[in-house]
Amino acid sequence: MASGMIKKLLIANRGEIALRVIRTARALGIQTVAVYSQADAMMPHVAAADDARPIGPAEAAQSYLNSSAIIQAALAAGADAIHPGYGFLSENADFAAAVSSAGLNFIGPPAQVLAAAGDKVGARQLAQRVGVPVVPGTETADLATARNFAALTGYPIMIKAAAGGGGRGIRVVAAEAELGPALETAAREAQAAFNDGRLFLERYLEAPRHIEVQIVGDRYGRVVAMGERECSLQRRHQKIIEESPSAGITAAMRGAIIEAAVALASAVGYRNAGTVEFLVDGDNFYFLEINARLQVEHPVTELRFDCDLVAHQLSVAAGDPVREPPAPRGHAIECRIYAEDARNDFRPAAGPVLYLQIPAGPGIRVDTFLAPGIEIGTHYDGLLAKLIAYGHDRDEARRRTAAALDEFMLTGVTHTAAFLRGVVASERFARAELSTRFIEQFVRQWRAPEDSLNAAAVLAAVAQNAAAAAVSRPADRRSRSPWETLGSINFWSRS
Amino acid sequence: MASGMIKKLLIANRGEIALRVIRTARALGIQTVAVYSQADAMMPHVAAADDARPIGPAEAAQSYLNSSAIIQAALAAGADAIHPGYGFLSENADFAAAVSSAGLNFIGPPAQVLAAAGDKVGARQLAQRVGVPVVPGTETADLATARNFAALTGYPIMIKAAAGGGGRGIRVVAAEAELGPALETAAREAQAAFNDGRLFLERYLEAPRHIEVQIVGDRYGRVVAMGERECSLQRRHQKIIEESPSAGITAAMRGAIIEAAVALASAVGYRNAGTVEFLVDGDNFYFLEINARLQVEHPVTELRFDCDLVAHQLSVAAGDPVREPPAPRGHAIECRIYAEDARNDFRPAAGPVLYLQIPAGPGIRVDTFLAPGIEIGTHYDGLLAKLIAYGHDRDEARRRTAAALDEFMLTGVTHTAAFLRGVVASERFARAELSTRFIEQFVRQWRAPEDSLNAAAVLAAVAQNAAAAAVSRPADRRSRSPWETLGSINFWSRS
Amino acid sequence: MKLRELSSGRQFDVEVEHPGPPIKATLDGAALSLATRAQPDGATIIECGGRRLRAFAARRGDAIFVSVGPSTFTFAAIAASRGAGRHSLATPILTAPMPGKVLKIMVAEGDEVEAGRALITMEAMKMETTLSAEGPARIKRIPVSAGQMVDAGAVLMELSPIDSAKPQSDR
Amino acid sequence: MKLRELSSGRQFDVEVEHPGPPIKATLDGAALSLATRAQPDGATIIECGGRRLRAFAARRGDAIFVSVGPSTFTFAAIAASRGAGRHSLATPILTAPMPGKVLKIMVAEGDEVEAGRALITMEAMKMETTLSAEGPARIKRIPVSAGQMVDAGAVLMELSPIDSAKPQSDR
Repeated sequence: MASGMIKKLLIANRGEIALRVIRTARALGIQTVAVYSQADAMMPHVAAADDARPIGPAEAAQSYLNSSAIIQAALAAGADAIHPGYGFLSENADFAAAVSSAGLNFIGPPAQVLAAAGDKVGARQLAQRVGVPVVPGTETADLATARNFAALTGYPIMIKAAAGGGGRGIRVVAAEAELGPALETAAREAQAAFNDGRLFLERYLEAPRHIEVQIVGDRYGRVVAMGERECSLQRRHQKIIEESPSAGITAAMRGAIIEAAVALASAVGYRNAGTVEFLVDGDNFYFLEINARLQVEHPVTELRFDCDLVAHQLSVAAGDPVREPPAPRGHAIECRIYAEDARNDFRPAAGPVLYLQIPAGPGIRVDTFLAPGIEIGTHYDGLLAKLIAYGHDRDEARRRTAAALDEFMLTGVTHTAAFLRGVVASERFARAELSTRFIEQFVRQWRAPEDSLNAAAVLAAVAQNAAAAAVSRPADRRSRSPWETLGSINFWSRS
Repeated sequence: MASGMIKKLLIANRGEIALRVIRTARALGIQTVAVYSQADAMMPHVAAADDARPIGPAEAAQSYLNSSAIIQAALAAGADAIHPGYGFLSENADFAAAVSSAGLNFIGPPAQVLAAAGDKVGARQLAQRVGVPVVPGTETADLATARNFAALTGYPIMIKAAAGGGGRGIRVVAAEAELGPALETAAREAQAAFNDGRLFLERYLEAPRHIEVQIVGDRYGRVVAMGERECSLQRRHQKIIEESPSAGITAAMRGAIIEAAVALASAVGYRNAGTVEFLVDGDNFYFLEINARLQVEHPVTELRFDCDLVAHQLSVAAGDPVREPPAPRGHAIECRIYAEDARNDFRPAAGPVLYLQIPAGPGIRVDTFLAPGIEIGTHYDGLLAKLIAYGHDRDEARRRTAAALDEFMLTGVTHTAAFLRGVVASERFARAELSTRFIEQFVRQWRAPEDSLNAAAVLAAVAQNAAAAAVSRPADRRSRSPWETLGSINFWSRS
Repeated sequence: MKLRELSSGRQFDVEVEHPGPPIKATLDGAALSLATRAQPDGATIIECGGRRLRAFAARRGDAIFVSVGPSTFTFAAIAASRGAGRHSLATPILTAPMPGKVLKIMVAEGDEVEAGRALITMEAMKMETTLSAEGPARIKRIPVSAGQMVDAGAVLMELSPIDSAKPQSDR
Repeated sequence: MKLRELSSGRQFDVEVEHPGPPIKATLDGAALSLATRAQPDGATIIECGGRRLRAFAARRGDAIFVSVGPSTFTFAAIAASRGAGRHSLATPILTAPMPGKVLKIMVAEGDEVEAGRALITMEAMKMETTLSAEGPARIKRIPVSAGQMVDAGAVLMELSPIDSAKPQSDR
């Protein structure tokens, strides 16, 4: 792996994380190269970088998962390093190895660490060796083995992609009849998402908390921890609200979990930024997995520890030793706003960005790629924006989150901001009674505000009346301005 | 003065500070009432509040300086408190007294403290009594007295509005011949701005640093300091870049200045948030004045001390004791982006907001009222946006500031973002060689980037060609969308 | 006019008497006045449930997108001809619940299926969703094919309900 | 065409041969190619000085507003009739350097003034600016009055230069 000062960085990703990495690189005086699929040519990350290279068609498998196209783009652009972001190729050991072989600096752990961390079975064994408890489980895609495991631990059981992460490819199986079809679907999804169809089965904990530890390791064998994040609020086993610190664990458990995370990361020879995930069930905690990359929710740690984790990644990749973090301060909460319909089982949504208002104010940070006029499609993950609120305590962070969500507006794409507002404003969230079941329980009784729905119906009728003369949107993008063709309407005051 | 929990707050101000106060109030669950002049009916602060009341015509004297209209609006709206923001009536003792007489809570010091702090002569005498050094000076608007003072201290001398603040009404007189006209103009400006034509003369220090201390006092006589701010970068004696901490003073001087600030504030019986300003000249420091209000540059203190100064103001106004602040952390820099032409002596500018891009990213906070479609006029102060960058050290804050200024775009109004970018990226700023003369020296050698100017000329020609068919802007605001009438052009790619 | 809110499926009967401000309308028969205040960026401040909220409404194609603060709603006008007396389920139409890709079609035109039978699997953002028959039916038409990208609301299948009492083969 | 950049007063002679991308033009006689990439929000990414910068150009009235990154420029087309050979100062025109209010007019039509004589005081954002005669002149016309609000570029006075050698009264 190349080392030393990084001068030109290719970001092998898209969306908010591509912009976020570009911003740190720019502040550090590092040139940036964006890559983009055909579907993303008009996306802001392409415009924001110093250079931008097309890498293939819309399908991720042929673009953002296309190792050789990405490495070729890096070489053609004269980049000396590649930041993989999260998702896509970020935890792919073969990619990391190919990047290094091409003489480029991979901003992440070395290939062998990625392989070790990505091997769920091996990681579990390692955890057991260093004395960290794990949830009972086994690797298999075989129905008979799965039946035996389930018979031993009892239903429900969990099916996970062995190469997975980010909640994708996870299924809960409640009864034996579902086991066969679930294994089949999970294997197919795992193959599609990670190019690796291997599965892993685990005992299902009823209502655990999900707690994870941010770590950074350097090439000199030093690993530091930057506190924990509580990520219990999930839908489809994917986090949607995260915070730091966790309001639901004792100081003793926090200490034990952080100690376990550092022990594991050290044992695996971890380098660069990563996360060790745990489930907390009552007074017990269990190692879940190592996420060998920057996490979506890294900003809550940045705010508490007064650091820039992407800058840390670049620094340790360039050979600098990791520094002891300062004492944490305050409380940070992140809400992920997705292009989904919370009123319909979080179904994916898509559409044009017709109107946009991004919240701002003291303690508010919004990481997003949203911009007026872009189209949100369905090719990739539906994360639209991360609203991160910082406060001197949890209550201030929570109140700032709710007020900022009220400021968030995006018309044209169904999104989850109003639902998140409901969660954050709830008594149960205020009391920090969190578990991985919270969202599925909460969404059952959540309704869109009735007043807003009625007002919306009236505004829709006015818009429909006004639209008689409205210009329809042309098929090509050659209109003089995207705003002229929206058919948006105004309700003019007479003053 | 009324006391206890505040339920509904009227903000007697406009622009970014009105929005900033509304945001804190909202997070605290306090209802808000905006006021607006005829010129401001379409401004975002009017839309953001829970209630909005017109208070008069565009002229500030008849609207934002109209005490009785504002107090009537507060009573009519059922508000129980008034936040004055900065400028306008914020340091007006008569207004504070009238607010209290109307049974409303004034979010600021009591009238008698405002009067004492606002009396520059009295404040100087107080400083001398508590042993804080002051710049030699005298109160007068009389030419003969001024001549005598100047003869004693030597030219240049400074003329200030006795009731002034924020750099307004300050003149430097270099020679006796200028003294008469300068006194006349300064008195007229002081009368117009503060409704008080009294003047104050001071010895002029050649290249001092401007350092100020944030204080908060409660009704129980406790005053705490929240560090210092370096505000040396000024044009027309008005700050444009501020930072905390100051990189140019020793720990010993920092301690002495903070001690002096607390002693002065305590001696004057200070309550609520305020600032004690000093000039630092070599190894000496001199008391300048007390600003008995929230300062424009308060966010740099908020970021370092992990606090919300508006929340502190509301809390101490409601009768809570002030709390000891946490230890400060990191470094924060604020750049004020004005509607001014830095290439022409910072002449005020105006115009429509045709295109807008607000910077974002780790450590970046932007306080602004800018929104697409609004018109920037000349009735009020030309502050458009405050870009505040936080970093773990000065270097990170400075680099983030420069990168964020590169992201700032506003078309239609000449503004100072590119100039500020030049300052922040300069070697001299990086070395923190700051003084109140920095800007006037820097602007002499600063040029708009030649490449950008040439490209702009070409784009202007394309726009002019394309505008043959462009719709001109209608006189009224009844167009279907402001975007349809801008005559903006695109340069379409063929892909 | 009649509008359907796509997420809830709820129908609204709205007649606008005055486009405002304030907007005067009847909503499902009840008179309603909605205070509005236009903003320079095309949005509107409305007074709603005792609060002032920013709203924006825009039409694209047949969809009317409305935001009221952070809430989003999408409406479709119900054509007058199919309006009030819209017949129940003579020809039930299976539409795409989300934009995405048709992954697999498990039935063929002419098939008879029973309730709960999986008909079609869609994929969006790497998540699979399988749509099933709500009652016994015959597959009349399948205008899409596997691999095809479809918009939300696109017709995936037309079905004819069949008498559930009548015995039927699975395929 | 000829364009004047208002802040610097600098004139540019630009002929656009192809509106792009890339834009092909001559700038003050030199050929120039400007790579552009349209954005969905109406902006354009240009390659400029080795960097990629976001730019936006829009015309309102006679002003052409252009942003290139954080830099702002305002241009005015110079009418062809007054173009190349624009005569020096036969009728110098005093224009408002900023939008604001005319505070005080210190001269009257017909007055003869010497160089440096204060003519008019404007106020904008509480700051006063006094404009003075650059050379000896006679005041031909004053189309504004005290108290009036004016836009930047508005004509405040027309002056006829007079021979500085010739003796003259101050008023």
